[in-house]
Amino acid sequence: MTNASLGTLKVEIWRGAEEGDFETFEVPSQPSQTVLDLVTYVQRKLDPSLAYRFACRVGVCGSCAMTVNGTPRWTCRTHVQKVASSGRVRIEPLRNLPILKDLATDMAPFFDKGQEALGRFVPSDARASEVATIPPDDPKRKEANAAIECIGCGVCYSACDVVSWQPDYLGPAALNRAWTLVNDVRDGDRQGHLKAVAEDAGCHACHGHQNCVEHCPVGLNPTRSIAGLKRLVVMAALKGEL
Amino acid sequence: MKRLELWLYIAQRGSALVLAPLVLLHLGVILYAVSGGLSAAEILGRTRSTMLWPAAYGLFVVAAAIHAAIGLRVVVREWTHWRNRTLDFAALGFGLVLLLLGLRAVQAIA
Amino acid sequence: MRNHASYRAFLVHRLSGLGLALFLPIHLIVLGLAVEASALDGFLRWSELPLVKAAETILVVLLALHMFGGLRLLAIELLPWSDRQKNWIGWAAAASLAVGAGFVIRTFA
Amino acid sequence: MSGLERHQTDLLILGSGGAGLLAALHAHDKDPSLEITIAVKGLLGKSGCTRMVQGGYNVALAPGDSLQRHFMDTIEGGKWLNHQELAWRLVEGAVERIVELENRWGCFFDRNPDGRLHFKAFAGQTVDRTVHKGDLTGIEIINRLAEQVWARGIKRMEEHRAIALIPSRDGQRLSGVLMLDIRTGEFRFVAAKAVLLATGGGPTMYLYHTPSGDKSCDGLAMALRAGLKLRDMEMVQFHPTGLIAGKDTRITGTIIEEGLRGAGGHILDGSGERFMHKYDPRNERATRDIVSRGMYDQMKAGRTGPNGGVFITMKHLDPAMVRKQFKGMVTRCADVGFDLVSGNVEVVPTAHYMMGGVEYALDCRTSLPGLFAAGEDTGGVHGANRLGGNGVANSTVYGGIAGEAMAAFAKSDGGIVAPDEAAIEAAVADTMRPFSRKSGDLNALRERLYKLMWDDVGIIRSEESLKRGEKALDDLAAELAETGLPQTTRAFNLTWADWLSLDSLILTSRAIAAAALRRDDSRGAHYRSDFPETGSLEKSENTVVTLEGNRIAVTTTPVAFTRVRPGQTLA
Ligand SMILES: Cc1cc2nc3c(=O)[nH]c(=O)nc-3n(C[C@H](O)[C@H](O)[C@H](O)COP(=O)(O)OP(=O)(O)OC[C@H]3O[C@@H](n4cnc5c(N)ncnc54)[C@H](O)[C@@H]3O)c2cc1C
Ligand code: HEM
Ligand code: SF4
Ligand code: F3S
Ligand code: FES
Repeated sequence: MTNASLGTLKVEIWRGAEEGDFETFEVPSQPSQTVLDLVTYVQRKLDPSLAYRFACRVGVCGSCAMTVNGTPRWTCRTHVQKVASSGRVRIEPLRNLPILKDLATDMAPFFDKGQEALGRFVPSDARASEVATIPPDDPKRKEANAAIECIGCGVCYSACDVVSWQPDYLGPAALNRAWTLVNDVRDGDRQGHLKAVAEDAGCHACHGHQNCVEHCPVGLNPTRSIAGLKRLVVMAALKGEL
Repeated sequence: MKRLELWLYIAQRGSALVLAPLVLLHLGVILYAVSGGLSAAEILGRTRSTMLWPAAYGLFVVAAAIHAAIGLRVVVREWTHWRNRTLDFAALGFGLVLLLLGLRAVQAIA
Repeated sequence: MRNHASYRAFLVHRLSGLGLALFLPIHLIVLGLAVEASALDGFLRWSELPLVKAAETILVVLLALHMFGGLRLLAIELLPWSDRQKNWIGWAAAASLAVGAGFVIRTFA
Repeated sequence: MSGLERHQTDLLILGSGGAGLLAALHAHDKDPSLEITIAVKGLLGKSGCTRMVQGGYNVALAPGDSLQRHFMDTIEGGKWLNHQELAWRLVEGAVERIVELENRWGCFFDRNPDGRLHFKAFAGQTVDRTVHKGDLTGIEIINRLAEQVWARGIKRMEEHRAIALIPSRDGQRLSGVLMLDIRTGEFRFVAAKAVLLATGGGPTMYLYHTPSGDKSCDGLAMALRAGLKLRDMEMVQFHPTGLIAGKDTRITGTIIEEGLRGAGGHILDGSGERFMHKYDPRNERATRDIVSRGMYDQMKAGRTGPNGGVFITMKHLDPAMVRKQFKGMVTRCADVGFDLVSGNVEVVPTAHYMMGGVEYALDCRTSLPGLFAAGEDTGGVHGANRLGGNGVANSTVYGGIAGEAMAAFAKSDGGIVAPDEAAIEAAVADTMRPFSRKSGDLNALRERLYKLMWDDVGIIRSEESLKRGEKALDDLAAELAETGLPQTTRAFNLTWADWLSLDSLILTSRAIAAAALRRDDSRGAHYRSDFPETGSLEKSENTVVTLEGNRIAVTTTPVAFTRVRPGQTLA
């Protein structure tokens, strides 16, 4: 349903790579319109060469994050109404990641840091023929569960000033994942995860800004996870276990 | 040094824990001193009457030197482009200067 | 992006820390000079000047802000997570103000 | 072809859904010395539908469940069209795989209070057997698998689109795959000892559809062009409740959870009246296909909301219950401007899954030596209808099997063989074609495809509509071939990508229409208004589609009841 009476939006979009400029487009307003829809409209109807990324369009793949009026967001789940200020929307690629083209960034550094933080399960009993019995109200399980549903969108990584000030910093998402593993009773190398986040650009570099918490679209709390890691890492270091 | 950043972090948080009660104490002292309108001789008389005061201020100075040097180093690393070895030495230098100045002052009240 | 309490708390903490780090050496030099009681008296007299008093007040507030803010941070990092941590910012600010007010009342009254 | 970048790898895997990632991990396990490359249209682990799995994963592990029961549910759900050996391997493999996902890759599935796996109910099943992580099961599975792949030094070719399967010079086997590097717009030919087709099908040619935007039936189109047989292509599953909010929003088509109907949600026509009682005594709780057809019927009759759909509403239910039990759905709706708790949300049936696909063997070989297939690109496991929870089981079970088979194949039969250069050249020319044509309106073509598939080859079909559809598809194909693109950069050119997707979708749509015309009875997801009854189950046949020249050819083969015959049961 098109609704001409809703007027148009001025949409400023970053064009180019690291070097580039904003280009302004006029996009008709719709009652149901996400930021991703604005970008799609521009690519389909106004400038076919515009580059951006999305996949699921429902907030599970974490491909579509961009900076919208200065704030990193998942664009497929952000209604234009929520972000437009006096009919203007400014859309840029995520901060803290290399720009490939227009709105698409290279997310590899973000995932590389996940690995640096040993952000992967290390089996302790890979050949076991049964699934481990873990009561859901076990405190460790609860701790891990609270932090597990990360969609890897990079919004927190882009929102975190420490990442931009210390480019080596592992960042909120990688540390958050490490925290789930440290609390995973099935994991075979919990000490290994701690060691990984105790390296020079590890958990202790976080200053608790909480930009990550404020912006995580799925409501995770990386600050809490990082604080947990800091405690364990300090204890381990003082005990000489690292 | 292996895991230098982690140890600096630990030292900074550790020194902060030491500083907190001492700063409270110091705040109490200044409030008391300024409102009591004490003269220099009176203040010094009190501080010199027991070793507790110089000891407390000595600890304060040591902790503050560690804490502030590490703190400044982080700020400079994050807010400027200065982030190599020379910064480490500069921070160390800052800490030492702070320590020397502080010890001299403590000596004055001891 | 930075428009929220935790980030402002960080900024206050960092700027107060910087302020303290820059002021402390000066403070210590002055104190160190005061090996002689008379010099200290001079210092105390100098510190009676309103402008100096105001500056000192600011420093005391900075120290209080930095300390309470720092304690808040230490609590977040060392104690188990509490969802009330957001309120601590308010408490830290209030405590710092109280200290500042106390200082003002005592020095000027 | 000169000027073409050439690569070699031992195993090349197309797609990074459940099938692709497990294939890579199993192949690596089997032989860590192999060089494995995953090429994927989007980012690794961030594209495809496995990640979107909400409901969960069927596995016969619950107390009181058995392989036999899971198997029988699958066969009966599939209306006896399943390849029974494949279905059996699925239910068997699911048990292995779920344990492996937990213990080896670290997936974190929900537990009962006693600490054992939780199994939830899913439609069409006689036992609660669906393992899950909240209602975001797919994220958990794919995140865990992607981490492991990332850790293993498996090569990534992200944002690379597979364009064509290239045979060897003698045409006897597969040589490799022609890829388009989306970021640069350059072509690459990747030769491999074995290739896995795991691009995940995806019925995105319908006006309303659920799959992720990167899926466009490229795998099926490539398979057809490479001479492979596709079976049961008429079987396209529609999910009854997709959001509808106009054609200019990508929200349209995305799923509103099925559980809402289960929890007592009502479906209303445009004037606010319930209607499902006219179609089934279970009302809104009838099966997916029946609810979809009921809704479609109302829409045809014009009793619709402003966007042409009907409504789902929960407002007669306890708002606190709705908010709590459907938290994710409520916020998702709210984010995009709908009130699920106290409003009417406009919905339509939406194309969800393709039961049909490439014919393959139990070890995932296809008829083209060197080419393996797994996941939604394949046909056979599900028959005429897929049970909720069997989709991700299918991709992960067969992905793993394919990985091992490919590693073995690479060792025994595999070698890098020279490609048919003429085939590469032809594929490059086809792909570059739009740059040498006058730029045209791609959006109009896409909308025509969406509409014609929805109207004529959709939920309710007839000989008349299917013939109309076939004709329209042929016209569209011809028009697309003459529709060009503006002369802009080839790097990260999404509009070029749209053109290529349309090309794959039109070809696959032709296969669907042809198979649907051939099946003259109604069963499972396939409904013919001119043949509303289900034919003899005993005489069930599978349709088989191939591409001959530019013509779609359809044949049928009788279903082999290798384990159980209609009327019998194993459970
Ligand atoms: C919203 C939704 C919910 C679902 N819920 C469930 C559920 O609860 N339970 C269940 O069992 N099933 C569910 N399914 C079905 C299930 O997701 C799929 O059956 C299954 O995951 C398919 O896995 P796959 O590996 O074959 O393909 P996918 O996971 O779709 O992966 C395909 C991959 O191939 C890539 N690709 C595509 N084309 C190309 C190309 N040309 N070149 C290179 N790469 C390419 C894609 O980018 C992607 O990485 C759901 C599906 C959807 C859409
Ligand atoms: C009173 C007790 C004190 C406490 C509890 C305290 C606490 C802290 C903490 C926790 C930090 C780390 C902040 C971070 O990394 O984000 C910090 C930083 C810092 N502190 Fe203190 N501190 C105290 C006193 C002092 C004093 C007396 C000085 C000055 C001499 C000082 C100077 C600094 C500086 C410069 C920083 C760096 C700021 C930053 O990294 O943002 N602190 N303090
Ligand atoms: S923690 Fe949140 S913001 Fe960060 S990557 Fe994960 S989902 Fe995105
Ligand atoms: S924003 Fe960055 S500083 Fe820490 S609390 Fe979050 S990681
Ligand atoms: S497109 Fe997947 S999260 Fe937005």
